[in-house]
Amino acid sequence: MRPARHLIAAAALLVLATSAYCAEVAKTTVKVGFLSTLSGPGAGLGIDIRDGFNLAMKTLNGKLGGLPAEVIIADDQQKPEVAQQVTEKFLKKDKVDFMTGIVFSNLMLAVGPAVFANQTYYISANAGPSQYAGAECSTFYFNVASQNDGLHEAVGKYVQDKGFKNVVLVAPNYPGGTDAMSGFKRFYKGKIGEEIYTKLGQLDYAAELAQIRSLKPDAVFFFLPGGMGINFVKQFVAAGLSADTQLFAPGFAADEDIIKAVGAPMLGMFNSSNWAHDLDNAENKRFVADFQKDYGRLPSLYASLGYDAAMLMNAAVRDVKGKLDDKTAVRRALEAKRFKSVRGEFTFNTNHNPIQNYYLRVIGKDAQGRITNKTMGTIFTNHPDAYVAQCKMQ
Amino acid sequence: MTQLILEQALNGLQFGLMLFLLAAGLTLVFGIMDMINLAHGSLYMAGAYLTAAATQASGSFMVGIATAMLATAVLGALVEVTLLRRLYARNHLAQVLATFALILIANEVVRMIWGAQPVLLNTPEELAGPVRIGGFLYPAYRLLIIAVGALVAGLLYLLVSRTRVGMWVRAGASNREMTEALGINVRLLFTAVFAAGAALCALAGAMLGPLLAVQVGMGESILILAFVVIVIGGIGSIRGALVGSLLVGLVDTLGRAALPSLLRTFLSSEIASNLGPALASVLIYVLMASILVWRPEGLFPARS
Amino acid sequence: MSERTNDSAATLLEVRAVSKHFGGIYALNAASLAIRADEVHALIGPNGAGKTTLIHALSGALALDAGQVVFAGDDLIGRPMHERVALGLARSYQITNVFSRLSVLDNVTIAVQGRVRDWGSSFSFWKPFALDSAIIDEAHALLAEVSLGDFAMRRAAQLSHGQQRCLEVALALATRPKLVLLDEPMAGMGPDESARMVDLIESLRGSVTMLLVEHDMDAVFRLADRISVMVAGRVIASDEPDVIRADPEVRRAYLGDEI
Amino acid sequence: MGFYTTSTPRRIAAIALLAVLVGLPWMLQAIDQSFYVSLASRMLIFALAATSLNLVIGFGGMVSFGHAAYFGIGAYCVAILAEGGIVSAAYAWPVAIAVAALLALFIGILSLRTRGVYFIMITLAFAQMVFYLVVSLKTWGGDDGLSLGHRSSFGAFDLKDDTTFYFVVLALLAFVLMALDRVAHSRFGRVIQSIRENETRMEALGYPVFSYKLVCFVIGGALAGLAGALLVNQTGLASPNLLHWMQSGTLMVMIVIGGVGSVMGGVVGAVLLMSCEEAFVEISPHWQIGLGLVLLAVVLWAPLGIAGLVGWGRERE
Repeated sequence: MRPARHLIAAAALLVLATSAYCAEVAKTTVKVGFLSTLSGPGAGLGIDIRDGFNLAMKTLNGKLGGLPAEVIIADDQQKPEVAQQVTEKFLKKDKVDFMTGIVFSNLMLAVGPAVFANQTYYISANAGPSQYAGAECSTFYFNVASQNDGLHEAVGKYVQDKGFKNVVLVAPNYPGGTDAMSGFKRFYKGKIGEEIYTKLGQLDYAAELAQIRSLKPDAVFFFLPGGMGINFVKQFVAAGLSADTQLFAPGFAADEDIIKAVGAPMLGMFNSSNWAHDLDNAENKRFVADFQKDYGRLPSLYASLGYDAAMLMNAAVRDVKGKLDDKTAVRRALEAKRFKSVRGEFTFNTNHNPIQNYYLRVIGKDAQGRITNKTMGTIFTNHPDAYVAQCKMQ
Repeated sequence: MTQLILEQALNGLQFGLMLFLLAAGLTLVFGIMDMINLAHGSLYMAGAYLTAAATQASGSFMVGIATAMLATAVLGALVEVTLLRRLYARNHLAQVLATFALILIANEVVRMIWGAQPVLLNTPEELAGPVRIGGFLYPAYRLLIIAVGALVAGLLYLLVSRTRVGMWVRAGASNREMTEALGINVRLLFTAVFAAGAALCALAGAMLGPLLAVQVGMGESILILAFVVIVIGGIGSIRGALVGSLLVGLVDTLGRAALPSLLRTFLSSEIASNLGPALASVLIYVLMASILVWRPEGLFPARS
Repeated sequence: MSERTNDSAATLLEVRAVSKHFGGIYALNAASLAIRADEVHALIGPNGAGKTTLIHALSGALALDAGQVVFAGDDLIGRPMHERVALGLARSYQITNVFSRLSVLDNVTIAVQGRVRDWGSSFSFWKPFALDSAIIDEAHALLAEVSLGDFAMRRAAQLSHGQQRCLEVALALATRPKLVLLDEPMAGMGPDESARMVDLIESLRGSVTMLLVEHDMDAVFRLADRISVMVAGRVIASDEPDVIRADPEVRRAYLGDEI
Repeated sequence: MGFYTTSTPRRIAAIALLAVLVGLPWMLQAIDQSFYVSLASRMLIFALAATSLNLVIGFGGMVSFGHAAYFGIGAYCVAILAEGGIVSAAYAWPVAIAVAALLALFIGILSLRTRGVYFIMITLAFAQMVFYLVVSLKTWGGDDGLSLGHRSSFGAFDLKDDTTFYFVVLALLAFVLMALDRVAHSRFGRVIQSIRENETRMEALGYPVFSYKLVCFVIGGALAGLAGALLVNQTGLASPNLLHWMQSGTLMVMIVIGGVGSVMGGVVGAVLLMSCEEAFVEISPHWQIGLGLVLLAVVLWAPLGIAGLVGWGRERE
């Protein structure tokens, strides 16, 4: 045991020494730290990102930019402190080249400073907190998904355009929830019947639904991720509110995982998304088909984002020819984004958040009788986020 | 406005009665055996998962509930006989820790069998919609919960206050030695009470499963509430558990509904929307703390 | 201290018409009692007469519903137990109530240590107790006094029943009380052990006033300077042993043909 | 469970452990695993938190189920002060301790009126109140917690360096343990241990039991506040999960595994539990079953914890 350890230590020192001397030399393997929520009520989202990422790795034969890749997968349990501990391990022990996977913005904000300080590139496959799009933007942060407000803005725009006059907003009482409301309100200018804040993780909405009933709105916009959304929709329908009130949600509250859990009550619900499984492009068709073959279910937005994150890494490693220690080169390669996304074209803004289209989807039955999302049209074309002006990235 | 209050009151009643199903078993176990059982919530979780599994297998929600209640009662009796029995004579700290360990084990076992994601358990088709009562719509399923809860509460009250078994149970709660001296097989009584409590847990889990979510950890949040209920009501008292349940159910529901708008009348909208939910979620704990400060043994202490 | 005056001795404890009821049952029903300084005062009566309730009430473990209690000029009503102890009122328990998992010596040192007037409060966090030799010496002396000197290092739970009863009394004495309430000190003792307890109480006579609740009539009549008789929550008689023995009401209500 | 005493073997073992802990950073450096220095810091901080709870439960006999409140509030104090520009440990840490102590004073005054189960539940209720308040208040980051940009400044020491930080934590823990050992043998320590043994008898011996319990409770809260202040420096985040009741439960688990009422119990338990976590997570995602079973076994067969098993805790009965 002991001699072995000495041997390892010596070997490690040797590796360290060589890498210090030959900083510009191409790496032999690429290490990716994949940190996501894989257990607990929010697990469905993380699992989808992971499966999407893994599918991309499979498509790429386990290589990123032609180099063998090692993906270390870890669960953050949706707890900021766990996320931080794992991140510390990724950065200091495993010395990963990229990190990705985080679902929840609060976890992103908790680990971001350490990642950026360590000059490790973070490719966000979901979390897009306004801070990292605006004042606290970083050269090491690339958001392949969307800035958090994007989907809410899109719903707000659509609700405004459709002429709804009295809308009730429901979101959990946490920063992500208030951001959702302000995103919605940025484009919806009509009357807000009430802004209802619920406890994060709340599962019974009886009190809120009674309140909605008494307010008689013509539309309800809710942002309740994961299980919270499932329950809200079920109880909304059971309370008989769906007859007079139209439900709207951002795409991640009306995605395939939720549809699977709720079923028929979701029918007819409008939502916004920057991706849809029926988008008509070659990459997407291949992705959706492969995903269904491997996992036996329709991919969700999250899965597509995990897939794109891997593809972006692949492109960057390929473009710098494996010289990952040249941070500036890696940055330029990432910014150039030379790969075809499953959502069609998008580009990175100066704050490394995407400029992209947002689509309107409605939940209905497809040709095979499955309840699923159908793309109805485009709400925003090449839409940037609202915070880019605050980003002072050089 | 009256309609809103009425609907909220019904919601509070529904929540309170479900809490009572959990609290009833907990308070008796607590009162008779002087045993803190944190794993009570795990029985609730087990009940919900078993209902989901049995419903899926049989296609009938009723069969699912019956199976789950029976299976959970057996499970409860098994746990009582093999493990909890050894803890009665120990101090509260040991009981808290041992049953905390049971929570960890139960959660992990469920995760191994059913996975980390919530399991699907839907409301029976015919109850999924609303019914019209008076002038407004109310979810049919919630009405059913109220009916079942009220029925069980009534039966339990009759059982405890009118029957011989009930007399033993009450005697056991107020004075264990005396009960033993009367020649009652207290061990068997304990096991029976525990199994019955487990069955009630399963019923609560089965009824709430379709409404909330059948997921790992579902027992813990409601367990704390059940403890709040029995501490408010007075440990060992069925009447206390009922009063406490309804109190907690109503205060929680009405607080969440009314506090934010109430605060808005004398605070700025910004502060009110921030503070309202915060205060609403601590309301029941404030209730409990003030009751305990006022009456350190709860509203209806079973022991004098 | 040993000088005893028979008639006009100062009243140390004055209990005036105290009542306590549980639900509808009166455990104490306007009971009155006066205890003179330095006497051994026995309190007798049938089971359920309210003797232990009175002890609980005097020591502060139970709050009274009505009545007055004056101890050495201080009104005791509303005072918590520990303040009464500081005023010089200590008690022993009917059911042995010692620190069973501590050593016999630790039992007594912790009791001696509690005397704020001699050592100050125990809010002393840094100095090792082992350096408080005055307290430890006094504890040893007290153990010798109750014949437990040889058992100082035993765990209290390992003592015999009789020894535990002695330790119980020692704990009460360690507070250096003016008045000690002894709640059936001979409960459950064999004849030999009882005799030793009688000797112990006898040896304390004059150094401390004692209110003795006891069922052992031989011991009561041997030890008591005066006897009070309680029946159904009231004190029906309070006088010297000979008078009590002859009191027809007492005989009818309690003593019967025993004597 | 008699009074806690420190025997010579116990002292030797404690000194040996200290020596190992002092040498740890160099040992880790030798095998190129310096990453583990910060893990070790975290363990020592949790050891401090568990020790503070052990004072309350193990020595004072008050089974508090809300200790996470003081732990968490200490962390939040440092983070909130840092937001306001106060980053010096000389101010921030004492404030964290004082606020935690005040919270414990308030909760203690109200809770210590109750006994047994009611005490357990009322302390839990107060901790839940603090938890929900913190989660709901957006100014304190709500559910996201409040991050601490930089570690506190600490005179000439640079806490940003993991090894320096480790030594500061180690020094504080060592001091607290030594102090606890002294307190256990002081008059105060004997009083609270006697109250644990027989509260009514202590009252009947003239001790104002409530005051002693309250002081013990407040000291425990204050030390937990210090642990919280250190933890937020270690992780850089004041998370609401620090206030969650499961955190109170975990601290309890630590002292029960380590040894209730033993000065080293909290340290042994924290180090053991956290190392097991580190190790088990690698082995199986279902490692919590193992933890549950171990905990059950400890409660059933080794009620004095590991410290008791190796004769390092109080004497066995």
